[in-house]
Amino acid sequence: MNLSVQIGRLTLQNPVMVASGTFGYGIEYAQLLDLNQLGAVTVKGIRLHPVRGNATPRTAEVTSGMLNAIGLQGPGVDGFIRKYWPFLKALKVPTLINVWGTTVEEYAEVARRFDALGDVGALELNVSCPNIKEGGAQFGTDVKLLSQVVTACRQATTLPLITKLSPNVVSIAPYAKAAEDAGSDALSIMNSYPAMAIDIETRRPKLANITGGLTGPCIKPIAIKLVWEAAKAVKIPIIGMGGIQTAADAIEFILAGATAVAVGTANFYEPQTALQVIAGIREFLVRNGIADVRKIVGCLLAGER
Amino acid sequence: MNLSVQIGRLTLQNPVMVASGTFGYGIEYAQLLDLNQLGAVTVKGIRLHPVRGNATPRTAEVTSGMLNAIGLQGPGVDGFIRKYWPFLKALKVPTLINVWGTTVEEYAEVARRFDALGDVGALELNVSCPNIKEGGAQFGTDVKLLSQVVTACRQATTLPLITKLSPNVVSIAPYAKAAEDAGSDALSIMNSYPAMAIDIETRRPKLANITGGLTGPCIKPIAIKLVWEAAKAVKIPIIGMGGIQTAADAIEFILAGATAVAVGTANFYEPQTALQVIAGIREFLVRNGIADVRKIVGCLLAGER
Amino acid sequence: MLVGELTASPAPTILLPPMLEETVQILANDRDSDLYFRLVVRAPRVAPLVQPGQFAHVRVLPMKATLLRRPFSIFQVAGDTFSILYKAVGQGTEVLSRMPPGEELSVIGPLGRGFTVPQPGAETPLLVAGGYGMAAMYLLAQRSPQRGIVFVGGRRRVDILCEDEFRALGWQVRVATEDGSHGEMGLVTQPLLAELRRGTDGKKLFACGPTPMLKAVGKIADEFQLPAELSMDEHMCCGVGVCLTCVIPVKAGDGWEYQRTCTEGPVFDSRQVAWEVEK
Amino acid sequence: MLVGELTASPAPTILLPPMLEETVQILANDRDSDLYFRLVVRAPRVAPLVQPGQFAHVRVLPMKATLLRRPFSIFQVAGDTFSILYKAVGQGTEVLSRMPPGEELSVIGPLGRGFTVPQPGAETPLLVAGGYGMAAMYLLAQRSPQRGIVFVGGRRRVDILCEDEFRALGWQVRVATEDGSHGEMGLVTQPLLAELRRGTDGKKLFACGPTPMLKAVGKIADEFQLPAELSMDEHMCCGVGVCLTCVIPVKAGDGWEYQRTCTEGPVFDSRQVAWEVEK
Ligand SMILES: Cc1cc2nc3c(=O)[nH]c(=O)nc-3n(C[C@H](O)[C@H](O)[C@H](O)COP(=O)(O)OP(=O)(O)OC[C@H]3O[C@@H](n4cnc5c(N)ncnc54)[C@H](O)[C@@H]3O)c2cc1C
Ligand SMILES: Cc1cc2nc3c(=O)[nH]c(=O)nc-3n(C[C@H](O)[C@H](O)[C@H](O)COP(=O)(O)OP(=O)(O)OC[C@H]3O[C@@H](n4cnc5c(N)ncnc54)[C@H](O)[C@@H]3O)c2cc1C
Ligand SMILES: Cc1cc2nc3c(=O)[nH]c(=O)nc-3n(C[C@H](O)[C@H](O)[C@H](O)COP(=O)(O)O)c2cc1C
Ligand SMILES: Cc1cc2nc3c(=O)[nH]c(=O)nc-3n(C[C@H](O)[C@H](O)[C@H](O)COP(=O)(O)O)c2cc1C
Ligand code: FES
Ligand code: FES
Repeated sequence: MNLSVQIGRLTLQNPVMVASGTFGYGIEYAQLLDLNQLGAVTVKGIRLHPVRGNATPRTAEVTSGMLNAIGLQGPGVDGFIRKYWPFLKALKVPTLINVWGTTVEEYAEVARRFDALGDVGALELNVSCPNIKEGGAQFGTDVKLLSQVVTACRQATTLPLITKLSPNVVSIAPYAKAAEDAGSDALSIMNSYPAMAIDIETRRPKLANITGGLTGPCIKPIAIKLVWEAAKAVKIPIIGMGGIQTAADAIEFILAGATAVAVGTANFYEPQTALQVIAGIREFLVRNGIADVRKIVGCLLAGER
Repeated sequence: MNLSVQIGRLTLQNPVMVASGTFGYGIEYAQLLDLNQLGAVTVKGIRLHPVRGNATPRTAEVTSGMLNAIGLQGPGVDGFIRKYWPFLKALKVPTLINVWGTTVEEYAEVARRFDALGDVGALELNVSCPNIKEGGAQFGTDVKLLSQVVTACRQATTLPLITKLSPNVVSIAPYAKAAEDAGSDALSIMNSYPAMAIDIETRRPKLANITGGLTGPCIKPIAIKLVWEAAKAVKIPIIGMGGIQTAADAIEFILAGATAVAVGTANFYEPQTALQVIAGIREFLVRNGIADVRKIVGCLLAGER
Repeated sequence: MLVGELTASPAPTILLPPMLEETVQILANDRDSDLYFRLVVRAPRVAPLVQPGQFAHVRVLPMKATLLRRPFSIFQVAGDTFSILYKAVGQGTEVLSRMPPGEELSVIGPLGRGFTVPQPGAETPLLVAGGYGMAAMYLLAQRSPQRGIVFVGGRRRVDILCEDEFRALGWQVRVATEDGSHGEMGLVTQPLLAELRRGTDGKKLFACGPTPMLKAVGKIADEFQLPAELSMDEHMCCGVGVCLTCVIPVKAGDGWEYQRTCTEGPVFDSRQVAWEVEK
Repeated sequence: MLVGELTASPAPTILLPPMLEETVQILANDRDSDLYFRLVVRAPRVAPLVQPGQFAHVRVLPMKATLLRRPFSIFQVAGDTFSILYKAVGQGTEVLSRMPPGEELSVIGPLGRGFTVPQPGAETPLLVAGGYGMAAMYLLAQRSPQRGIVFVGGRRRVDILCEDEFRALGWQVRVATEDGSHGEMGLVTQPLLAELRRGTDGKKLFACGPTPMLKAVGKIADEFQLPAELSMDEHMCCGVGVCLTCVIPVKAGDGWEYQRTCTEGPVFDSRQVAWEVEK
């Protein structure tokens, strides 16, 4: 039984990783699950400098999901390397660094810094965070800016580059293609969807930031569609995410065209989710007599009734 | 206590209507609730000619929602007028006709036909159906086409015109503005969101049409945000919809900027929903000592902590 | 009931059978065999209206993230109660199977166009039922003044339901199971064909079960030029005709159109079903 | 426990208190008064690890469309069980209040940095508790070798919980209710101020309750120049430090930074809390 998959030149022992911003820097969950069983650990978004993040309340619970507007709080590159890198470096599984900036140059500079660090698994370029005023989604909803960010990072590093696309576009295909053409080795789809909730008693938005990103099982059907569409548009592998709770969810993404998947919001309520998903994928393959998970990537039977 | 609101020159006795495609032609629910208690009845989308609709399966259940790809099956203008109009005309509440076409001319022609009919409450221009190849969303994701459709219909009728916008855009404000500028009297926000689900055992899409529109409580936070954004961009009233199940949901839309709301998917599982929502809004107003529902439209307290 | 009665309209043109929404209490909910359960509810308003072949659209309230109602044929009616015979196949039916007596469900019903109940002197009814299709067939057998034969089929012995109850009504019962664990080994259409080869005069088919079985029965009816009424099984959202989910291709004029199994059906004249339309 | 122990890393630098996930069985879940309930669970792995002021992050499994865990202070520990004292305020706690003994919950715990348990000879603890804040205070009182005074406050008589249990531990109890239905009429800070005006020597404050109460206690600590530990109440998603939901502004260097109540807290030194930062 082969579960391993390839993301650019990076080999994952299995296709199940954890999504940026939902797993801290790995160490927080180290007592609750064996991190070395994961496909990869993706850390919370990092820019060059420390970031304080948005005012609170930063999250709200909604039907079958949640909103967040954390505002990419983080320790910056140096703080991350000092506080968290020794732990992550010692893991047997690769670490993916989720990178963001407010300018093309900052993205590239962060990429250069991690390139120099050595041992990093890959960089995931977050051009799709809906919760910050500068940077984030602005790069992910403009094909030209997206190309510039990816091109600049491509020049800054030989690390595998993963571009994390925004769902908030009319059609994802041109963005997927632009990232591929600019040298991205893979795509992550999807980030949270811009949304909002109101407390009717106080008449205030439930988030201090007013709007936030919607995640969790409620967005899965949107994510599946975006992965399917992007997979038709590009040749590079896709990491699918959005509402994964079970192995069945993950397999849905894989059939739609994802080479790997990431568990996000579900970590918060069930930290074992990623491990359960790995076990369930294995079971599904055994039950269907399939020896290699790569055999089902994109194997949706459509239009051939 | 005043619950009545104004949509263009049309007065609704209360702000709660039912959404197109989820209430047939009204008559089907006539035994289950008193239609004359509603703000308005909106009928399933109608084009000039009869439409057979998509192959089956046409729906799939997903977490806190559903997908549909009906493909706008319908009797066409003449069939509708013959079969359903006598019943609808006799109702005490206005009927909103949901209109679509595959060309700008067809939209205008349908508008003309209903203008000539008399007694129609308003026309809702559906430029946002994700489930048909020609027409539908293509008009709703292109500002120029959207303007053309609304302008043509505006010339064809003096009936109140409501433009039903697509959620599947980077920013809804320019579309809202374009509809307003072209003479739309109101906006409906939102239609279903493009999405997809896969049966992992058969490896087939759950819908014959492969993709469909996501509706139900899962999309509410997206809809609230779109209404809020559009309300900041235009002066015309907005009819908010997307996942409304309770009066609290409806009030969330109203605070975000909706003058009226529509109940959609919830009709399928609880046909009394719209009536419960009306009762709940009344209760909320009484509890808060507010004499007129219009007093809370758009009254979100944001940025004034 | 004429819907027109509900309004002041002088032009009521569409006839809709009477239906209503009722909150019903579970009186019993017991395992019948294997994954089959019998649910009895007190439904004083819906129960008296039921015709054979009609269904109830049930909201299983403890489901939270799964919102839609589930359709079930009405199996038996007694006084102010009705029952359904259901198989636990997915989320909704599994949650339902764990609900104890005393809990409540919301029901919309009775819905749909049922079977034509054979009148005294009319054709001899041959009922063909597969799996939970036996539920709809039972009420038809019970209400039919004409007795006939029931052909019941299933994968294994446990899929043969209420055989004794059919006999108790004075009906002949022919059983087939695919694994031969009960009755004849094979498909239910085998004993049916055997019966028809003995003669077809004055016989009429009624069927409810999985779609391949219905298709086979339709073909047999064609071959033997017999009338047949088929209860079609399609996924449903609203159950009352508004959503257009549950459609099947039905012959119309020179061509075909999609009709709603919840409203024009679930029972269709087999000659009307346009099986040849590929999806 | 050093997380470094879990890996081969030679550079373990971050100390995390021991925590684990456990499926626990409900032993009792009874109404205490009004909307307050006491839940006792068998949690042989979590219970022995608990320190006063820590919390359990509870997944109420019957909630389906509401996914997140709910944090509750640990109220009592006895053998392999622990209990929480909770108020039914919303969806999660209401569903929880209807769960009978025998059903299961998933718990992650114990979580967070608790109170500094007063050591013999150290300051006299003055505990200030509002509403369900009494839960965390009780475990602190029980574990404290030094006895002191508990100030408990609430809106009405029914909001005063476990008063007798504090007395049974040998603590003095001063009660205040806003409507005067029990103890002094007014806010809990009144009897506290009265006590402090009598003298502040060797006293230390510990508080858990609604944020306005914590803020008031912090201000009093400032005025009287007393040390105070406050257990902060913020909405939480993960409970373990990854999501950055639960942050409060905490003084750092010349300015302030957001720290996590689930990890750096919930208990903070009142001098560290940057109340003045406007949200
Ligand atoms: C007119 C009619 C009469 C029926 N009578 C009976 C009966 O008497 N006894 C019985 O056991 N079952 C009957 N069924 C089938 C029954 O509705 C499904 O088994 C049930 O809906 C499955 O729900 P679930 O949540 O357990 O399954 P899931 O697979 O979780 O359901 C997912 C979705 O698919 C729909 N669905 C799944 N299977 C079917 C199916 N076979 N037909 C229609 N919709 C389906 C569900 O309603 C739901 O919307 C009938 C169906 C129809 C249309
Ligand atoms: C460290 C800590 C200790 C706590 N200890 C106790 C205790 O011992 N007893 C007790 O009754 N309550 C305690 N609470 C509060 C308790 O967590 C909330 O009352 C509970 O989460 C409400 O959930 P709900 O689903 O009933 O309410 P809902 O309003 O439906 O919850 C919606 C969301 O808001 C969150 N939320 C709502 N109120 C609070 C709140 N006051 N604090 C944090 N999150 C909230 C919920 O967790 C959920 O994510 C504690 C909170 C924290 C942070
Ligand atoms: C609290 C929170 C914080 C997040 N932070 C980041 C981030 O820093 N960078 C990023 O690219 N995505 C971030 N995301 C998005 C997730 O990585 C993921 O794309 C999204 O949550 C969809 O997956 P899910 O539905 O499984 O959660 C965050 C999501 C949540 C819920
Ligand atoms: C089965 C179905 C059919 C629909 N048909 C139409 C339609 O014909 N025209 C239209 O403008 N919107 C149609 N809609 C969209 C709804 O009117 C509404 O915008 C959407 O469902 C969001 O509201 P909800 O989440 O409350 O259902 C349809 C929705 C559903 C579920
Ligand atoms: S189920 Fe809605 S039309 Fe039949
Ligand atoms: S609750 Fe997630 S960081 Fe504190």
